Amino acid sequence: MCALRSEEMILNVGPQHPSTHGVFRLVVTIDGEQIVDADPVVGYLHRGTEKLAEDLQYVQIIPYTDRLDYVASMLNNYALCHTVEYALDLEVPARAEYLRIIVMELQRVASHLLFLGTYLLDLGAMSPFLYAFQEREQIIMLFNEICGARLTYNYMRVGGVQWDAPPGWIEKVRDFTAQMQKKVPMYHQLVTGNEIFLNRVRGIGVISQEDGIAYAMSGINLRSTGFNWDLRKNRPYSIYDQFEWAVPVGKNGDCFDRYFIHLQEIEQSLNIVAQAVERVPDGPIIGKVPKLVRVPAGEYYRGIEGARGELGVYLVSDGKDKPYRLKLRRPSFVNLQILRKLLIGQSMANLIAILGAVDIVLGEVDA
Amino acid sequence: MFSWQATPLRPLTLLGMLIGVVVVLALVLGIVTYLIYFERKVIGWMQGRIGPNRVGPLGLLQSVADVLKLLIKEDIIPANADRALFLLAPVIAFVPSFMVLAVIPYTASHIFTANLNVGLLYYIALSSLTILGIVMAGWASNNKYSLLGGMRSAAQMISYEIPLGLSVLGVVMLAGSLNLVTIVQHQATDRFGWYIIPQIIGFVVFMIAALAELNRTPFDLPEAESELVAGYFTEYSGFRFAFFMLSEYVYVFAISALATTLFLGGWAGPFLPSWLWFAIKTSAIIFFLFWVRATMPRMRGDQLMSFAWKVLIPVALFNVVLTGALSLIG
Amino acid sequence: MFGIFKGLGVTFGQMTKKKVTLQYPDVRINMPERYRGIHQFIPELCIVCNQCARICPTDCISLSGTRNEDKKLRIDTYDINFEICILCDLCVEVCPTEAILMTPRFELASYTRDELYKDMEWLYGNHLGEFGSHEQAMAAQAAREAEHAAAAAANGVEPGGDS
Amino acid sequence: MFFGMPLTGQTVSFFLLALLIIASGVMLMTLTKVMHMAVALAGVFLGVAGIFILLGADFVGMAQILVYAGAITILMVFALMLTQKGDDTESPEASTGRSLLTLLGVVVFTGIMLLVLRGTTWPYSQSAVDPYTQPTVVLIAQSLYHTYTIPFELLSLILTAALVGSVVIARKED
Repeated sequence: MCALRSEEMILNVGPQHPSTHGVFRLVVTIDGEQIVDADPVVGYLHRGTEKLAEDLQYVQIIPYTDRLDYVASMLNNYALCHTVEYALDLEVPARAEYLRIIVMELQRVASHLLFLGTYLLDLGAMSPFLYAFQEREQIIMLFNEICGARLTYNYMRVGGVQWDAPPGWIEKVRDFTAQMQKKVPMYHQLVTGNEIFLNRVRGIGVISQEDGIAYAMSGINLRSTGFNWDLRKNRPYSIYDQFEWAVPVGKNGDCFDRYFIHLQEIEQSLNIVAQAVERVPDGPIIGKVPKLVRVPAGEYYRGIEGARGELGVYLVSDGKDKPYRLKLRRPSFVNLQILRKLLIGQSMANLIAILGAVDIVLGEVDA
Repeated sequence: MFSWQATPLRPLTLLGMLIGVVVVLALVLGIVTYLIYFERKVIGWMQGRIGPNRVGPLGLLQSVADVLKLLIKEDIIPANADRALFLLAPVIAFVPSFMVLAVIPYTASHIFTANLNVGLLYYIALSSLTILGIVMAGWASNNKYSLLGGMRSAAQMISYEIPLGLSVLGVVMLAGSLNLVTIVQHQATDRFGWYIIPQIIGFVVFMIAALAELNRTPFDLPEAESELVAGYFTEYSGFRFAFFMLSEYVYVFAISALATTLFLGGWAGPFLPSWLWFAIKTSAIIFFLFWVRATMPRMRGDQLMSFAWKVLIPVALFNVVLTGALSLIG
Repeated sequence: MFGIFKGLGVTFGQMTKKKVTLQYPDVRINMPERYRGIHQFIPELCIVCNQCARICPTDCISLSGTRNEDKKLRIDTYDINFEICILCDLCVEVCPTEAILMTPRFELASYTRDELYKDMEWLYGNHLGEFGSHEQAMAAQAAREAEHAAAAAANGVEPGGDS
Repeated sequence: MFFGMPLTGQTVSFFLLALLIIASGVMLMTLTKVMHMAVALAGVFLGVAGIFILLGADFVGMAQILVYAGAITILMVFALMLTQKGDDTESPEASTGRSLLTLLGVVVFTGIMLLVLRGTTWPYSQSAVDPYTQPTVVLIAQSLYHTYTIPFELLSLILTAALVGSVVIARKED
């Protein structure tokens, strides 16, 4: 095809496009079906969370964090609460920690299931999407029971959690975990072995380890390159060090590795949940927290392993009940930066495969 | 035999022809309506859903309602579209899809079937005309996604016409005729029985190429929703969109009917009436098409092309050679 | 090649499985007790302390009250603007008298924005439901809770959420 | 009766097809957008295929549809889509001299054609006209694979060589 140079065409993928999962715009210049240039345009979902936070008490910021990565709200909740707890040097009761671990890992499973479904949908397979949503629905109903919301949980509080598990909830989680662990092989049968799928994702969108680090990537995108970096292991927070689990790591950094690590992480997260539900202690669910939280003046940063990478909260306080400045390190936004490099030279069909595998959530990109 | 060429054209004969056409058209519309319903039900069941169930008993009138909705919708023609071609394209796409039905022998007594000596060639030739309609639609819409979809479909359908044509060659060699009626009759007397047995390679190639010709998953690149929004019919609405849908589903029916005729013995079968046998076999193939759609992701354009040229065509050629050797020995 | 057939097997096996579709307007999700839906407001309990309005992250609650002859504050107006309410539950959390609560009702769609502006009367009506007065509603709720508790004791599982 | 001919399906079809061919041909010459011309060309091809079928050469007719109306037109359209976009109309320059010359050319051409057609004695045998005695496919196959086997194979060899050659030329720039 090199001999045939046809005219270049500028194509606006998004902001309204079935595969941008939200309002993300990608201005691609294509030559035939080949991408010559790609220019991501973000900000269509910008709500000014960071600025709004400067005018809100800490407890009021929590519902706003729900809306960052809206498919993994529990993890966002935790990132903020954890930073404030770290700033206050606060002790969190054991039961609260266990409940947090359970909901966070279930949330990770739900988030990865959503990735799985939508990614396959982008690649043209309809059924995995609906299967994944059936499982995700069960997790959401569990969350609905514990905190009364299906998507924007507002569950965690500084020093603990808002609600204790309702009677029988822990057992339900145990049942679900066992059932879900049996379900994972179904996805391998349906998707992982499918030759058409493999041809679509193998060797596509390869991120080298150097690039991954240079672009400050994190989460599955970085781990797919073979770099073993999981904040739950490398900078332990909460009580992750008390469980036995492994960090799945890829080899080639291609889309297939990213897909495969998602599935493996689902297994690992279920593993953690299965261990956690067996030893949830009794006790209070919230520590001794002053009614109005005032963070001592200073700068604080804590990063946790979000569903999409390092979810960091950088907090500057001047001692008042509201943050002076709140900076959120949103992993989707950071991971997105490599997109242009990955896309140039690829075809339109690969654009979807690559964009899907980088796994961005627009609420988090635009914040 | 009735020869339309030699018989003087009387008003009555003309009327008879017209009535026949209208009857077949109505029949086809009914089949397409329930084909869509069947597809939605089957895919629903495979995905833990129940499919359409609101309009009419068991949702049986859902497709009727959908078609009615499309018919009464406003006919939107984009301001910068190429008006003439935009209007013409759905017609070019639909007419051949309806015309190919003329040669398919539905029953033992072929009322609606043209006993054409080149029936198989007629099918393949006419179905290639639809591509022109699709490409025209993609170009005339003046939409970049449509253009890409049109180009993809042109490349894809032309590529897959070759393995499709080659895959049926084995059947033609065994039957010694391009006439579909003769092919069905030959299968009744052939020593291997239905041609799916001696022509299993040809059947597999035929099914794959047929899926590609139909633009259905895993070969639905021209209308890839997640990439090209809706491909060549992005800009179409109302009854022009309905025309594309109609032609797509008529082809689903037609290609399944052709596969039945070529490989599954057509209307032949014990006990049951011949039309029922034909319906059962065709439905089985249609079900397979839907099943594949519920399972597979989409292929990528370049893989699609290399698959057609590097795998399917050699395999189909090998099948031709094999069949030739077989019939020499036999 | 086998991967494709395995996948076909999976989808075929699903055909006989139980369907999960919920016929929504006819069959409704049984929302759990804690579900955070549209508010209900009980004027009898309100002491006009303003805490809910102050904690609200989106400032969607506005209220006003007057002092009675017996020096007690009495609520006059209480409005929630559901255009901006994010149903975060913080107002319920801070309310000292449980005058503002959340119901399992979640259908908020409307044809005009005005309809999303719910006043005290509407929110009280949301609390009363089919009952004539606050006492009756509370009695019915107590009965319902007792029933739930009995059911929970009977099968050891909290009823409500279906998964 | 229609101009001295019996009004059969054949006659009606012939006139309809002739109309299609002439109309498409005229459109092909007069339309200004290349894409429209391509569609008109497809019309011409289809009409010619129809004439072939009327003449009893159903195989050739189908091959005409398959190869010309199906494949070649689409390849042309494809090439046009890849290379052109936007407005590609050329405004025809209307000059009286040119129109007159055209008219003269048409008249002369028609005259010559009429003369030739009238002057030729067409071979006419009753048996060959009835197309249904033996399928044309069989006739073609017999002449290709029996009578003219060696020329046919030589031709295919040349075509293969041409195909390989074109691939080599096209790939040179890699």
